[in-house]
Amino acid sequence: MGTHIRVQAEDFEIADETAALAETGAGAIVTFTGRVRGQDGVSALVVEHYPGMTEREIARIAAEAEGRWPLLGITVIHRVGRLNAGEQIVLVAAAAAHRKSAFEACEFLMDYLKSEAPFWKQEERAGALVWVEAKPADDAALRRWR
Amino acid sequence: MGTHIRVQAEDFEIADETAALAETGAGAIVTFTGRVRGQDGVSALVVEHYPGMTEREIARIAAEAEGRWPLLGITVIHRVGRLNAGEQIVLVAAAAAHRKSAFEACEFLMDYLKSEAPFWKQEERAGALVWVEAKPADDAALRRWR
Amino acid sequence: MKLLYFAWVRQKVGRGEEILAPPANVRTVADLAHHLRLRGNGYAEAFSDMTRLRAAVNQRHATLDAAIGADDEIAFFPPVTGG
Amino acid sequence: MKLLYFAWVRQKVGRGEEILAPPANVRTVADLAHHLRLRGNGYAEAFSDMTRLRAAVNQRHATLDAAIGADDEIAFFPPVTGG
Repeated sequence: MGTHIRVQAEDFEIADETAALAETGAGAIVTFTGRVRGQDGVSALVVEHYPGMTEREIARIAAEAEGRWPLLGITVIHRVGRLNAGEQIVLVAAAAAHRKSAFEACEFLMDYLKSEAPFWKQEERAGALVWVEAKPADDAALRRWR
Repeated sequence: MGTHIRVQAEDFEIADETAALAETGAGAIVTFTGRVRGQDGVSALVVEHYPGMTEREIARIAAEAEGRWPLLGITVIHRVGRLNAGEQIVLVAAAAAHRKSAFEACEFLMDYLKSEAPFWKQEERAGALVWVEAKPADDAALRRWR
Repeated sequence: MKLLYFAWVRQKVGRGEEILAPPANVRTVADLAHHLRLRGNGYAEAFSDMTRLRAAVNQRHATLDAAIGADDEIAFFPPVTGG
Repeated sequence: MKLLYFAWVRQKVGRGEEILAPPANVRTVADLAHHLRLRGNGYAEAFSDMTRLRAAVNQRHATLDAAIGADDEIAFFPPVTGG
């Protein structure tokens, strides 16, 4: 199984990523794309991460998904730096022979990414940056997989 | 909320569809793409449908999803006709403010599409066409939503 | 009454659609299937085992006891396999 | 020992990383946090409430009682908020 992990400032193209996963012969590809919501007066996000640990954590999470579901491929791309409202932040994609594995693995990967990968976000509102607080709902989401 | 339903012979571009959904201001977009698996000697699928009823059923399923989750957009595209191994068959995409709604709605839509939308597939193996049998697993998948 | 057949039902009966004026005692989907079965040949084969068939009345899924009338569009097909 | 700080921890202590040779009685992540808190100012503020902090030892999530040594890379940060 191929796992592709990228942490980058640049944007990504969902079509390129799903085309690459399709080459595995997968019958089912599920993707999650996160974008900066322009609501509540947020004009941008600034994302920082822990280089090295981030890639290790995502690789660990991907290996765990691979152990749980019969996957053909995983792609995780997370952007860092300043991202304006409407821009893409994160892509998680899982490819499998059948849809149930692809759906479950993609949601599992997102839940773990949210709670374990070392990224931190600030929201920009009227020019001021405020750290985003971790949500109890994200820890709750994680518990279903335990 | 916008619902886009298309039944067509032509291929589709996942990037175009997710870009359209992103214009709703969604923070989370989940997509499912189904492709013709080239395994078990299947060289192609031939898909037929019940024109009119297909669109009505998908609209009904989408309306039900809209009632269950706070969605910002739904896109369902299902191809018909002869589709070679590796080609895309179906795209289901759900956009929402947060990921849980988008994941659940997308999986719900796929489960209902599989069991209620009037499409029928033949598999081509060594030039011979054989009707695909409905899977008990698909009915089981549907029961979780009831 | 407009009848539509899909997938192997269409293949067995040898046509995709037809117009039918059934006798007055055909009041439900099950009555209609029975009436068609009596035509013999491909119809007998297509309608021999109703557990393998599904029906729609006016483009909505319907059960065998659904009532039908002269202006309805009735479709017979196997369980769906899209997606 | 290499120390790394992220997000508001970095802002409060005023730097992203530093090299430290802590006293011999610093044997765990909790000992290190206590040692840093005693520096006062931004450190005192950053490490005042350990329930708000998370730590990693050599790029793996670690609990407060995790053992640490001179060659380790220790990071302090708030709960993560990516995705």
